Amino acid sequence: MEIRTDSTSLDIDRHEGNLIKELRSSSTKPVTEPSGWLSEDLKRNIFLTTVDNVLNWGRKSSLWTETAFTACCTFEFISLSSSRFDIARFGMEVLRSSPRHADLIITAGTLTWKMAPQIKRVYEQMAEPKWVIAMGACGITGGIFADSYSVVPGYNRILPIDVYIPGCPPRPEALLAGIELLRKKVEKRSFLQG
Amino acid sequence: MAIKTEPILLNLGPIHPSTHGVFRMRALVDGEVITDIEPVFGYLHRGIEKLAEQKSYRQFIPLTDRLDYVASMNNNLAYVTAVEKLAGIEVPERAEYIRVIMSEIQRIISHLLGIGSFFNDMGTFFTPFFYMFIQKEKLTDLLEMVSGQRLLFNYMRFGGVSHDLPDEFLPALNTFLKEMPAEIDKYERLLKENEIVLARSKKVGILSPDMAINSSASGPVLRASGIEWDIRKADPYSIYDRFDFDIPTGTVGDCYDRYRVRVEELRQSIRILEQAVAGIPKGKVLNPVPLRFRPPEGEVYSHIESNKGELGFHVISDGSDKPYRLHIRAPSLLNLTALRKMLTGWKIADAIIIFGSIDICVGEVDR
Amino acid sequence: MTVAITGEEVVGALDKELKGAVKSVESEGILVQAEKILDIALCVKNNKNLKLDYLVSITGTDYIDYLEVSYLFYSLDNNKRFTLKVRLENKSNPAMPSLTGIWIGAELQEREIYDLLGITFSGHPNMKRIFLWEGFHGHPLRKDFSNGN
Amino acid sequence: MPELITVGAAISPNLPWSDWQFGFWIHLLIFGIGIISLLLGSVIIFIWLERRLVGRFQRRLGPNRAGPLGLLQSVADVIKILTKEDIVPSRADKLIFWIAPIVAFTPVVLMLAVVPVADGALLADLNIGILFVIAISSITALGVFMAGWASYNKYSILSAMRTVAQLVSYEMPLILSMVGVVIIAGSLSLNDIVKTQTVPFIVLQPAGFFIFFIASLAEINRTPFDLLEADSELVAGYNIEYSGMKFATFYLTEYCEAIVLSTLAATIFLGGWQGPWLPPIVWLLLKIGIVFCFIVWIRSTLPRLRIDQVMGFAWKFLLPLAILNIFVTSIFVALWPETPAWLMGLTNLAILVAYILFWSKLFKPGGKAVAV
Amino acid sequence: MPFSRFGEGITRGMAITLSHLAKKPVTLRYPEERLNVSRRIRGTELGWSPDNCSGCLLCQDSCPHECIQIEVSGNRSEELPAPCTSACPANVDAARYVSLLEEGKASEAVAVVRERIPFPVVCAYVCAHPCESKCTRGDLDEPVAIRMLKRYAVDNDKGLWKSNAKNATPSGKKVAIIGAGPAGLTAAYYLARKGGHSITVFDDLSQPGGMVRVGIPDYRLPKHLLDRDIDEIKQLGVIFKMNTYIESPEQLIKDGFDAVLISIGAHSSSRLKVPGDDDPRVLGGVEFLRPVNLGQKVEIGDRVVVVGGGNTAMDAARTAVRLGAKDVSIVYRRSRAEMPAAHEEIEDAETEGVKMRLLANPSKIISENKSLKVECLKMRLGPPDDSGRRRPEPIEGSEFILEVDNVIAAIGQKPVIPEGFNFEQEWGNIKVGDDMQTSVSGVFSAGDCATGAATIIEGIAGARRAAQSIDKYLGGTGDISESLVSDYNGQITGKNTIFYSPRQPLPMVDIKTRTTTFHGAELGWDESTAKEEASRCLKCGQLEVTRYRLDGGKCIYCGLCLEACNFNALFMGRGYERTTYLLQETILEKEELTVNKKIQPSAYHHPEMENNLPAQTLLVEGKLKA
Repeated sequence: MEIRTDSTSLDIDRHEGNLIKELRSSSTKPVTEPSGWLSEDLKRNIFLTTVDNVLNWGRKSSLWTETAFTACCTFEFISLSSSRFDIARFGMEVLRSSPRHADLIITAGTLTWKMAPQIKRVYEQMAEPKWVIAMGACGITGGIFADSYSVVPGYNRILPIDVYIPGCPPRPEALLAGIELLRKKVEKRSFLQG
Repeated sequence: MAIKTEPILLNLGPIHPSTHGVFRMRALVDGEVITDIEPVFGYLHRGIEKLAEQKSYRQFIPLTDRLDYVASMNNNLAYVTAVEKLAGIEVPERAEYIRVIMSEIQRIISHLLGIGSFFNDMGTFFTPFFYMFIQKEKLTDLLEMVSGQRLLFNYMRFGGVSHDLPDEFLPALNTFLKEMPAEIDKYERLLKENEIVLARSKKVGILSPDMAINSSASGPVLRASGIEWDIRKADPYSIYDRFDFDIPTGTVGDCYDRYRVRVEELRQSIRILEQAVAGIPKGKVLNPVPLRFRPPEGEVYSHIESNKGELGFHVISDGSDKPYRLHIRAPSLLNLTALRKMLTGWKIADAIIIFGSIDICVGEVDR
Repeated sequence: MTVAITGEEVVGALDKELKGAVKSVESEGILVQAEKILDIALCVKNNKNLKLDYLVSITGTDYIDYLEVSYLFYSLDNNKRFTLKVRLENKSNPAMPSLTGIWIGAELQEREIYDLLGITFSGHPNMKRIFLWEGFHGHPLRKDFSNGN
Repeated sequence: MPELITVGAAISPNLPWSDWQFGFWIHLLIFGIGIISLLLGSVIIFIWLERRLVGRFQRRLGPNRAGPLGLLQSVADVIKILTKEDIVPSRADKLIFWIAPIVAFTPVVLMLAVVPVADGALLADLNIGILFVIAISSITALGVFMAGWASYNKYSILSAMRTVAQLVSYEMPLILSMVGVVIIAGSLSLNDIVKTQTVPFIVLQPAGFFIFFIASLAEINRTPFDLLEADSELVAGYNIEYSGMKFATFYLTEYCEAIVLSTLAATIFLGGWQGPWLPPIVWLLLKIGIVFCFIVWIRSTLPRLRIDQVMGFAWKFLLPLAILNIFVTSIFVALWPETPAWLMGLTNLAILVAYILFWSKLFKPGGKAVAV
Repeated sequence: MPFSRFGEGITRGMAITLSHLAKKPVTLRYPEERLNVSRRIRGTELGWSPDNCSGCLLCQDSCPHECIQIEVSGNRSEELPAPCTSACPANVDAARYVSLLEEGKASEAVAVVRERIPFPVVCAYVCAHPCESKCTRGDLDEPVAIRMLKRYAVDNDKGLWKSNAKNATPSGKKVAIIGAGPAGLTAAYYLARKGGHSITVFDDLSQPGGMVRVGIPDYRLPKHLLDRDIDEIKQLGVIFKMNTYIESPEQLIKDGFDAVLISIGAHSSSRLKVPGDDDPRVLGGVEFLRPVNLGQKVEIGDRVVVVGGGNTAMDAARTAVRLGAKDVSIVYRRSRAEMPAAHEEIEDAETEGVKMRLLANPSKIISENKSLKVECLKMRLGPPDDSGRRRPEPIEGSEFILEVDNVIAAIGQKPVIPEGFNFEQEWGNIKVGDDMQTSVSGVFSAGDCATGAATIIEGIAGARRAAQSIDKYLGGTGDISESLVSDYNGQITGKNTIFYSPRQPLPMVDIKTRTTTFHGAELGWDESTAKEEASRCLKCGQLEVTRYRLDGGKCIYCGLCLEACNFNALFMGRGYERTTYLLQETILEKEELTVNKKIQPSAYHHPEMENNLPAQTLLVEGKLKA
């Protein structure tokens, strides 16, 4: 529906309400994690060409995060990019707010059903090699709000998650450990996977 | 002859670098000027008040941390004093002092973040924010030493606090209190007289005194409009009547005054902390209460001066171990009542600054 | 100390025909009929020695056989507190006049009560859901709300 | 073929290949490749320098994990951005969407054609050097506007509007401040300007340098005028919809503009390649680095101005100052050509300070709320 | 105008940012320089120790959003002593008999109680129940009413214990016991049954029972029930010599007794020590209760004041009410929280019309012919003294006068030791070594006269120890334990969830009969309420935890479960870098929780760890102190 300026705010709300209802009814099972590469390593350890290594090194050391922060974990991410736990050392302090430039979503906060379509849209707009870190209990299973009527029980209902970081909120070093884990995953990504 | 312009419906949407979380403003924009703006809430509505009705009184304490996640100690204090007032539990002397210390430390942290993000919206590329953040990290160390967590503490219990202060807490707090005034003077030199800051925030987004009262604003937003109303003085809870401090108020009620009031409140909190650290007695810190204790049937409204304003808990108990109804008076939500009147007519750049100066926390707005 | 004004003082201050609207008097507040709330609120706000000009918070509660809305006021000048309660018997579509005319602060709180409890406030400038999305069935804070998660 | 040679001779007489048969082509080749590689190399270095410097200003370390001291950080950024998926919005105006980055990037590189790296060593020793620079620099505004308009996104259209307003209104003070320099140097060619700078013009023309530097800040959208992609307001300005290769070019344009304008400032006001012991090219790079660090220093301290305040500042404050500056320098050059340098500089400085104090009393930054 | 001092503010700001270039960055070089987190950090490493865990499910109940799922089942391989059992001075296995009562097996329950104490009926009615203060259920809502359950068991006992009770072979030794109180009779019971010695009990009162007979009024413990316990002891062939006053134990040794046990209790109440307390109308607590309990007629005025806050004061006040006193009030110098009497005794006294004048203390008694004027001072609670109770300080000038007819001083009892007992004494009690032997060999002592005025159960426990050492002294094995009920094979059914349910109400007789007659005030329970109350028991230490699932992804590490567990079974580690690729790895089953013993411990809610963990890295001193 084309949202024109003269359409009253009520039917914009109603239109968004339908989007939310569709998403809620369609996302009942968790999306499986893209963890195929874990087993692949054991089966036939794919040979990473030097081109792969250079590309992966480039992607690994300049992960730009999308400012899609929702709630309390935001402040642990901010203290991560502040002077004490400086994440700029890993080249990650560039916070791009447009999904086109970012290639990592950190789910900092509780996801409600009203917010779910926005997050899903941002994820789909992001340019391809993209990753998702589920940060905090709300990101993994909905945490303390899991059985509330308006909270998505875990981001994996709408996004494929690469790394889980338990904690509420996880300490900045736990986030750094999560990012280290993600960088290991990016290193093992072969060009064939696209 | 006015040029015919066509308004754009612009979404300062839930995902936006300077909406302090997931807050959305649908602005009808005519060029740069905002003709009409409609705030949209609910992107972080977790239904905390409904969850409260399924949890016992003690199990609800960790949920209060997540209301205004920058003022976790003050949320605990508000909820715990409400239930203590309802059930008539008295708190040992040392626990009262510890509560005041924690509440004031939390106020300093929240104001530092509030001022820092106000200047972030104005465009200083995170520099003053990170200077204030270094100070905040020192305070976070202290709070982590006491409660074991950095942001959401779950520290206070009915009848006192869950753990006593470790012995190296007070010396560390004293060194912090000695060096903090110099830091605040540094921020003042960096920002107070800065011409661009004056140009951007003087006489911008003015909230007149009677409009502030009528739209039930509270906290720094109300005091910036010149009304001297602070719960710690008007209705002293815990042991605030033993400390002497004064209430900074602004004159015009614009963004600059709100910023000035927050900086002055930093200094007042330091004054309170000094007096509290000097006067803290020895003794036990908790009168233990059973896990599923039953307050008597009845209703209580108890409020404290949280960082964003008057945070009130209206607890209705039917004598069982779960609250029958628990309403949270969120200062951030009520400070936004006058948002539409404050923003219409200004440009988008000003809208961001005015919204930043109100300093809301979305966790408390949407509950 | 914020001292509570007792119900009797306020009833005394109300003029005659409003006295009929007062259903019961409690220590800290009075229970009034839903229809008369506008003029009682106006009288309470403009009365010289009451001067309750600051609306603090509105709480809606579902007491199974009726819905109760309680308004809490402060008078900033003489540091007084007062509660005004209203009970709505019919739970199918409860309605009562909105106070946004007198206090703008009531706007968002009444929208919240409409959203979570289902009480419509007539005369409200923007009566729609504040937290939940438009097509959400039911009102969560009702005691009979089934958690459709 | 002979006219080729004569044309070649006109390039720069004292270069070894100026009299070869294909000297002209070799000259073009060497300098073309030289400029491109120098520019891209310095962009990589300066991106890294800026992130380290901003980090140091905020008492934290900048990038230091990608390569020794983080030097390969910008290389990693480039590799990552180039191999990103390149998304073109469905409703975008495909052609303009595709051309916009090119139109935005090429003028920036062209401007370096007239910048002398050593005595006489420049791609094209045009005697109308400054005119060429000014003409080319206004094309980037067009490129940015095309990007903003083509990506069919409300935010980018808004930021495109702001671009046109800001860049155009800051062209005027930029040009007029250079006019002062041209009056003293007597020639438009950058090489001659550098040669006449026995005393760097910043000393002779402090007001000119002040206006030039502030106007160039606005040209390259750096704080306090970075309204174009004010990340706290318009999310990411005109390059919201761009990703992958196209976004890399815009990211490159932003930094190339900064470097080019600091080279201009260096050549025109700080005496280009002149310097006592070090070879001329090193002096030039050093001066560029100093000006760039000054820009980064400003970026990490000052907040942003509102769009109408930016406009008011350009038209009501910089423009009259520039005109006054031209008027005073022309009096000096016309009536007392042999006045000592320090006297001329001192009067210029006095005018600048007096002007600032007098004018800031009357200056009103921007309008109040518009009655709606 | 904002631009009036153009440039001055901006330049000062630029100078500050420049000054920061010189300062050393505060960045932590992760992972080399790891932060030393606070000792109390609630890290994301969780540990659970199966041997400490008692299966009481408090952690599962206190978790705000059910991250812990526990499944418990049947008998535990080796029993963990339940807190209520270890809290009882005589170690009565309360946990076992409550779970027996859940299935309504009253006589087996009494057998379990009889294994440890010979006075099940006395303890069922008047024990000070220290076990209930340690009951884990008390942490949840209200403790299990263990004493009332014991009373239900005793009321419906079929005497099963007698069938498998075995008497020892007579040893031919003779033991004399001075004082037929609970302590003396317990020692007599065990020495007779397990030691096989012939016992002679001397007492100067007319009937056996000691303080239980003369100190405790009928409405609390009807006398015929006391005789039921004492008859069991008489059947063992114990010779009772009443109304005989023993001058010196040495004389008994000479008369041929091989050992003597002194258990004469503490029968004289201490005096008020205020001017005018020698008036005949001022009575000691025990002196007032003894004639009433022995059935003699006691005259008492209408207005009575009882000084003191212990159980004796409550008994004196409620007895005064039953004797017809109109206005009875209790004066106690501390506040209600510090009163040593059991809180249900205080509530019963109040419901029977006794007025409480707390924070007051008599300072002078003026005796006039028709009434007594007691002058009292108001008190204020000062800082706590070494015993933890807050010392009361009188407030000058706050005197008030009470017009009364009688004053009863129930402020403590002291033993009356005759001159003939010439051995060491300590603060007025008989000094005994840890084998309960006095300074004279062969003469032992137990009960109130050795420990000072204490509860009945402590007297019985002391007597058990004395019986063991006497049996050893006389050459026996000293083992007096017995198992009267077949090894319990019933399957204890564990519940996987606990629900909030308050204590069953204690049925009381109507108020009129309580204030006029001496009939029993408390009524017993019927079978269904007893079962209901017994089902509230969490069976700590009797259950085997078969599954302990903790969802690490859902847990918010708030620490409430650690605070709820008082068996030290749950702990959080200081490690916080727990990140995984797969969701299942965040869920911790029983194995993962116990196997990684290498978790660095955190001191959260483990105060004993506070000092032996590294101090926290503090940025406060401006540098990252290692």
